[in-house]
Amino acid sequence: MSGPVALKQPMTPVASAAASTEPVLQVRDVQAHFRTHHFGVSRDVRAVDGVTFDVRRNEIYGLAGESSSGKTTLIKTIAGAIKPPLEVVGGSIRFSFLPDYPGLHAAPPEVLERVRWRHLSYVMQGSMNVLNPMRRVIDTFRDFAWRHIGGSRRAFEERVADHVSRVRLDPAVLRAYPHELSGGMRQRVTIALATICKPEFIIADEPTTALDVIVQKDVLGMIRGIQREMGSSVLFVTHDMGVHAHLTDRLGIMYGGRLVEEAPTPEVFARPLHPYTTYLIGSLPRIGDDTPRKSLEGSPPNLADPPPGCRFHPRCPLAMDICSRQVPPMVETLPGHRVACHAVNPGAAA
Amino acid sequence: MLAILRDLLKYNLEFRIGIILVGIVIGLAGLSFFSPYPPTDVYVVAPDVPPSAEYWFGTTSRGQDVFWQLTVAIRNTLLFGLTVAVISRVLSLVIGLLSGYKGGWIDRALMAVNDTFIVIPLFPLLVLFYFVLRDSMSWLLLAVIMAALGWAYDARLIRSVAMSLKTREFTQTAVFSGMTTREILAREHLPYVMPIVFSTTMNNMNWSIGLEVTLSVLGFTDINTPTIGGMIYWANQHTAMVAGVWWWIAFPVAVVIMAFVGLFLLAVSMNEYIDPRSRLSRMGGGAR
Amino acid sequence: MSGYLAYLAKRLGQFVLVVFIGVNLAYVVTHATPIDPVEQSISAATSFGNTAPEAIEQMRQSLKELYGLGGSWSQQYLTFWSRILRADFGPSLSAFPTPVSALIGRALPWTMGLLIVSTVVTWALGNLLGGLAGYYQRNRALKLMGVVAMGLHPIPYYIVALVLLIVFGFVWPVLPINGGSAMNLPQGWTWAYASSVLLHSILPALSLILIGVGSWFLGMRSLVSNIVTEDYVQFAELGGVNRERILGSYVMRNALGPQVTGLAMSLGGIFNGAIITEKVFGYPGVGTLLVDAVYAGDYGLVLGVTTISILGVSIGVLAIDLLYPLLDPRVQVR
Amino acid sequence: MSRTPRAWLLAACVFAPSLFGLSSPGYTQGIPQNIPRNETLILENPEGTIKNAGWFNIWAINAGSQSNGLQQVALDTLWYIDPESGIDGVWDNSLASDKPAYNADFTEMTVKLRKGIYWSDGVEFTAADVVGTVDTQIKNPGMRFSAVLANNVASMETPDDYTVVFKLKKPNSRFHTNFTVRWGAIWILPKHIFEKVADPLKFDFNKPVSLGAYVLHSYDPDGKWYIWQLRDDWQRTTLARFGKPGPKYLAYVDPGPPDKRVIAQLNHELDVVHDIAPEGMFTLAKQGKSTISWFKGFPYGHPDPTLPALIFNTQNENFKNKDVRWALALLIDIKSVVMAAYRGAATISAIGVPPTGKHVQAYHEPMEAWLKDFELDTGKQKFKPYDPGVGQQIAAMLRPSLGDQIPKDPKEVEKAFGMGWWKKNPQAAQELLERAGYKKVGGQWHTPDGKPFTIRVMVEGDLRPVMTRAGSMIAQEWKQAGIDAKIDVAQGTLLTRRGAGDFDTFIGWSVETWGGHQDLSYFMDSWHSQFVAEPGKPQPLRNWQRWSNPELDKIIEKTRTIDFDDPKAIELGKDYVKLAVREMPTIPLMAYNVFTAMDQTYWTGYPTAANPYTNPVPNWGNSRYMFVKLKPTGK
Repeated sequence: MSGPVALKQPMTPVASAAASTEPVLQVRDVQAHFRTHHFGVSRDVRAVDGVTFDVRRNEIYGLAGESSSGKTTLIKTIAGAIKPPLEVVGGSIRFSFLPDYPGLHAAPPEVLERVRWRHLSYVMQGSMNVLNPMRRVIDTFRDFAWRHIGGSRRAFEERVADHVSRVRLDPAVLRAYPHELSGGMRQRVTIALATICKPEFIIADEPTTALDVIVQKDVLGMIRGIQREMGSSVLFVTHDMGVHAHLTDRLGIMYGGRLVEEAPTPEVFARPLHPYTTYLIGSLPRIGDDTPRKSLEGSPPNLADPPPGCRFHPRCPLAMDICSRQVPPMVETLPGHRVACHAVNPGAAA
Repeated sequence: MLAILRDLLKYNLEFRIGIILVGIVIGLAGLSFFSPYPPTDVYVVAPDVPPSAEYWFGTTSRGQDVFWQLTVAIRNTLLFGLTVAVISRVLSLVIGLLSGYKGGWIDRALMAVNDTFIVIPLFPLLVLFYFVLRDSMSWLLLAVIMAALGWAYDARLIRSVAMSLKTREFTQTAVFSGMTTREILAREHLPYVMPIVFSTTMNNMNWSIGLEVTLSVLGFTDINTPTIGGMIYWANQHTAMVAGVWWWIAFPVAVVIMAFVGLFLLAVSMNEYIDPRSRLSRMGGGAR
Repeated sequence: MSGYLAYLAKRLGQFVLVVFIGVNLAYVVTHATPIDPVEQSISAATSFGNTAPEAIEQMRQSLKELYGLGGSWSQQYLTFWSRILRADFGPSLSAFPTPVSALIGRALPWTMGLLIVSTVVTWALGNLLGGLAGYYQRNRALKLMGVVAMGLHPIPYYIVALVLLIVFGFVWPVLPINGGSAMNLPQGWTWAYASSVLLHSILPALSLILIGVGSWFLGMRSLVSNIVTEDYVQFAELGGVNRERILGSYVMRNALGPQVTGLAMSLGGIFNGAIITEKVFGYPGVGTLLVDAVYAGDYGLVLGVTTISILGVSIGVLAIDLLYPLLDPRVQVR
Repeated sequence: MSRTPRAWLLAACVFAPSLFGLSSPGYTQGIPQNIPRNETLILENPEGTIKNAGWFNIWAINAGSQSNGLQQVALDTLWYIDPESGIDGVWDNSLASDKPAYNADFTEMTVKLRKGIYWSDGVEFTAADVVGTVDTQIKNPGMRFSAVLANNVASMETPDDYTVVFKLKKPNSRFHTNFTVRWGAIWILPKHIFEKVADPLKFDFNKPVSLGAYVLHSYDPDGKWYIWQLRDDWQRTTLARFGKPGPKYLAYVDPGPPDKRVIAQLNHELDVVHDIAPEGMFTLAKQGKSTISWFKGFPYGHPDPTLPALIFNTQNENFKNKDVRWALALLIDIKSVVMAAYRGAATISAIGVPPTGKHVQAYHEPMEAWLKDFELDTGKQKFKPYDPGVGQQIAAMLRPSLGDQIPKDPKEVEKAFGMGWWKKNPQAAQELLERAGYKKVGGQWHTPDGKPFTIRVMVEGDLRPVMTRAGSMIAQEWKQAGIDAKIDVAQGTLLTRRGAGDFDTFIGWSVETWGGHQDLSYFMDSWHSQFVAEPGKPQPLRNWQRWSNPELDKIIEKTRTIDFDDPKAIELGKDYVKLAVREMPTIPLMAYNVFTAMDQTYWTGYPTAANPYTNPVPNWGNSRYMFVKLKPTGK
């Protein structure tokens, strides 16, 4: 089973059909819950609760939010890593290269096997552990990519060696075991791995969080470079607003399982509209600014029993009466700048 | 602690079954104190009576009431297992921690002894102990001997944990703050290995009770003291199986299986509780 | 490589030490037996005959001489070691003058055949099923198997063997419950003999497998259910790596290490297991020999069996320790 | 579920039953293959699995098996005494053509040998073989009968090929008994084989050359079975005098523990069971339509001429005093012991002679009147401890549950269950103990020096379940009387501890007799005080109680000077009985009933109480007479 899988039809769905403006990924009102049933006690954790956004061709879309904001779950849902107790309850996730299915979770295994890594790849959080410690690096490349690239084993290995040197790695690392590599090297390996098939879409989940600052900068630069070179789209997730500022083209802010604001990244930083975004940006350290950072009162919402209305209202300095009653809709307040807040969009509530 | 118990009861089927089984068995053992007959006496009731309203589990060919005999037997057997477990836990803790923390020649010497205990065949050893000690081979002494033979595997396990603890920062801090080895082991490392100790206790009890049953059945223990193995021994002496006195074997076997399965389920569920990863997936906890 | 050599030397030294301590311990313990082989032989030889009492003392003397029980402790001890180093355990005292090695040589193939095969089968089966059950957590058949394994695993071996004996020997008598092969079949590589041996080994093997498979199953399942949450497995799944490859090269491969160590350890139980198995199923082998020897105070034979057992187990453990670095690339030789 | 686990499960499901397919219902225990079942008699060898299976040199001490058929059918010796009535009288001249002839002072014994007897390799048996048997053993002190022969034989003469004259070193009126089979004896070895052997101690005698009617056919190198085949020239053996043996093949097997033996006989795969627990016997009697035993009904078992007793270590301070010994006897309720040990299926005896064979007639019946009148004086009262009706009481106790199986005729009851025993009398026991200086404090007895009175009753354990059960009952009776009594399961250490005197009391026997012959010297001679060892030294055979008594010595010395068949021996025997009753060195309990069960599916004609031509217990050398009487059923 380890050989390349012959692809019977030339990547049909993708083709060149789509116009360059058409988004690669369209997420529509997706809802993903953790559902557990334990002897009569059922729990429904609404980790992702109605999120809508697009990722366009050739852009890096950032997703930010504190931990437990649902961003990891959202990525899992998009990536089709749906395992119990996680369930997709509603909405659709449509990829340009997979127009026939409302998300990877709905696609049959054969389709998944064909699509994964060819069109869609990942750079995972905690990259220290993403490589199988029992396999040499080259074997991991073979497991992931050979079926898409095909050709003789030697040709494949040559191509991998070639590709690896593009991320400034000595091809000798291919013969090494993961534990013999440093953290930075491993992260570069995973980036090389994610890009070897030149996929249209790459999901990057906190790829730099565990790295020290210098390596981090290096890696970020590399991601940017490769993305430019290949013209792929990247969905980049991190809680680190600094990284977003440096890297992403557009930025979505999540809170309590929902998207609360979305805009081109410079716009977000320049003109944050949602009070939560304001807080996030305000909490970034700035040289020469020694005013004390305001911290939010209260704790992130319990998603098993979320507050009604706007989920941010218990902690919101601008909270109004309506906030606790009605969910604020996402409204394009400024061109390309959407926000869900009653304070920003009074009267938008339908 | 209570909260943990409550959580386990709430979310863990295995734990609940385990608690029920062990509860029944302990209940039985507790009843032994109300036995209307002296446990070691024979011919106190009519022999070979099948289970009936009067004798729930029937009577043996030796004229003993199987039910009451069983209550005493399971009590002794459980007590035995617990004693072995406790003593051998202490041994394996001390040796494992010391060996793992100290390293060097202490480690090598201790592990050589440890490995010797692993490779040496236990059975002839126990039989010879029995021959030498004879009458003075009470269950307590047997328990001590078994404990002395039963610590080696777990000492190795604890040692490996202790070795990793040694490299942790807090150990260095403790060393720099001038704590003695004993203090470091007792205050800093012990809490980390306690979960292992706890889960191996159950397995060790299973092991020791199993060995005790085996030895008794072969007649190498004090058969004056009623135990589960002793009951089966006497049943074999009376060829109960072919004589059709099935209840003499069936009930002790059933109870001992209940005890074992119960203990094992408790061990497994606590183990899972201790291991956060499997607990998380079980309880379906928060978004990650 | 020189690191490995140093490791090898250290490990070999430890092996020698363990064997030395073990054999000495066995020597001391067996010589502490209160059973006097001479007395045992005399009793057995005369208990039914009409032997005049005065003759007994003479018998006692000549037997002592014959069995080589004269001489000081230190002399006997040195003789013992010089023999061991020549792989000679001397004569059996309860089957004098037959050499201990001849008795063991006859019994060992049965024990090894039954126990090694069933231990390895148990290990392979338990790990395979346990691995599958840990990976395909929602499979009903495998879940059921887990429940069965959980129920069976903690039951003492004797009880399982007894139940099997009752079920297949008495209640539904379809399998032989006594001996290693049918009577009066010439031993040899004939179908009749081989099938008879196989048939007679089913119940003993089944009992060993039933009791053993559970712990491997459960161990492997819990290992695997932890490993499937590891990043590299999730990553491979997201990467669309094929399921069999993930199960084999990612999940099982990573769980193998501890289980292989466990296998080495469980070899230690082989000789203990043999005694009960042979007792219950009347199966020939070293266990019966050992119990007989203990009864007869035949310390030559007890020591022979014990030493073989210690050596066998230590070699097994050593081999696995030495091979371990090849198994797990992360293990750095100490 | 993906295809992989499903495939594995499927494979497992297919594979597992196919293993069962290998088995064919019908032989759960297994019978010998390749020989016709209806020409084969399958017997239990109680030695179990023989670890040194290929050793047939029975003259080396304890090196191989004895009762694997070797002593029963392959070897022969001068005379046999039957424990029962015998096929042609109790005494059988086997290799000898006549009884032994002693000179007047018992220093010379002349033996006439039978002519026309051949070894299985065609060599004739002659006086040279007898001389060779003695010579070889004397020359090799490590051999089994070396010591006894060296102590007795000065020289031998062979006036012709069929006469041997033994010149003895000292007078011995019982020298011939060494060559007289009661279970075993000194077997004649083939001189023509052994003279070529450099070291007879290291010679395995494989394959054995037979003097008996059967030769070795095949054996299991792992020691589970031996098969013997009838010699083509069986007519040239001593057994031929009684006709042609029925079975062409004899298989001596290790059938496993009692449960398996019962099952094997129910499946007709084991014709003769050596011994099982009483409950197993009852099961066989109930379920095995074709099973018979010594007694047609209860108590089934064959009483061996062996007397299980509670044996005191009379060198132990507590048991030096006969009052204590008597007190302990009076604390035993023999009925409970019989029920616990044998479920009632025992033949009790109050006196130190087994209640079997010729002995009942010679000792038990004549002694009855004396026993009834026997008085015991506790210092406070005089009473008659003997209760003559105990045997009948046991029968009456069993009658409600066993009905017709219990004989009605009091004579028959006496034969099956024995006559009387001591009546339990705690009051008298208390008086005796108090007279001996023991005190009861808070319900517990204390010894004269103020320590708790503890008694350990040593038993052998699962090797002799019946004895273990008797021991635990006795311990319980004593415990209930306020003595700290417990059983002590010695397992394999029993023989050593018995010899070393390392016990308080034990259940075993120091009395064994011929059974078919009234002479008691078989065991009594070894009770002479000259053989009693110092405390801590090993005690030679039989007087395990280490009891010495000048009166007994006189009886023994007188017995030594009279002929084996002299009727005066019976009178001396009665003197011994009276002495033993007064002194109570052991508490005699009952005959050793062996539950030998015989299956009539393939063979009939087994010896039983109704036709007691020999002992059916298959490990006895004497059991060879059974084979000539067995007839195939034609199945």
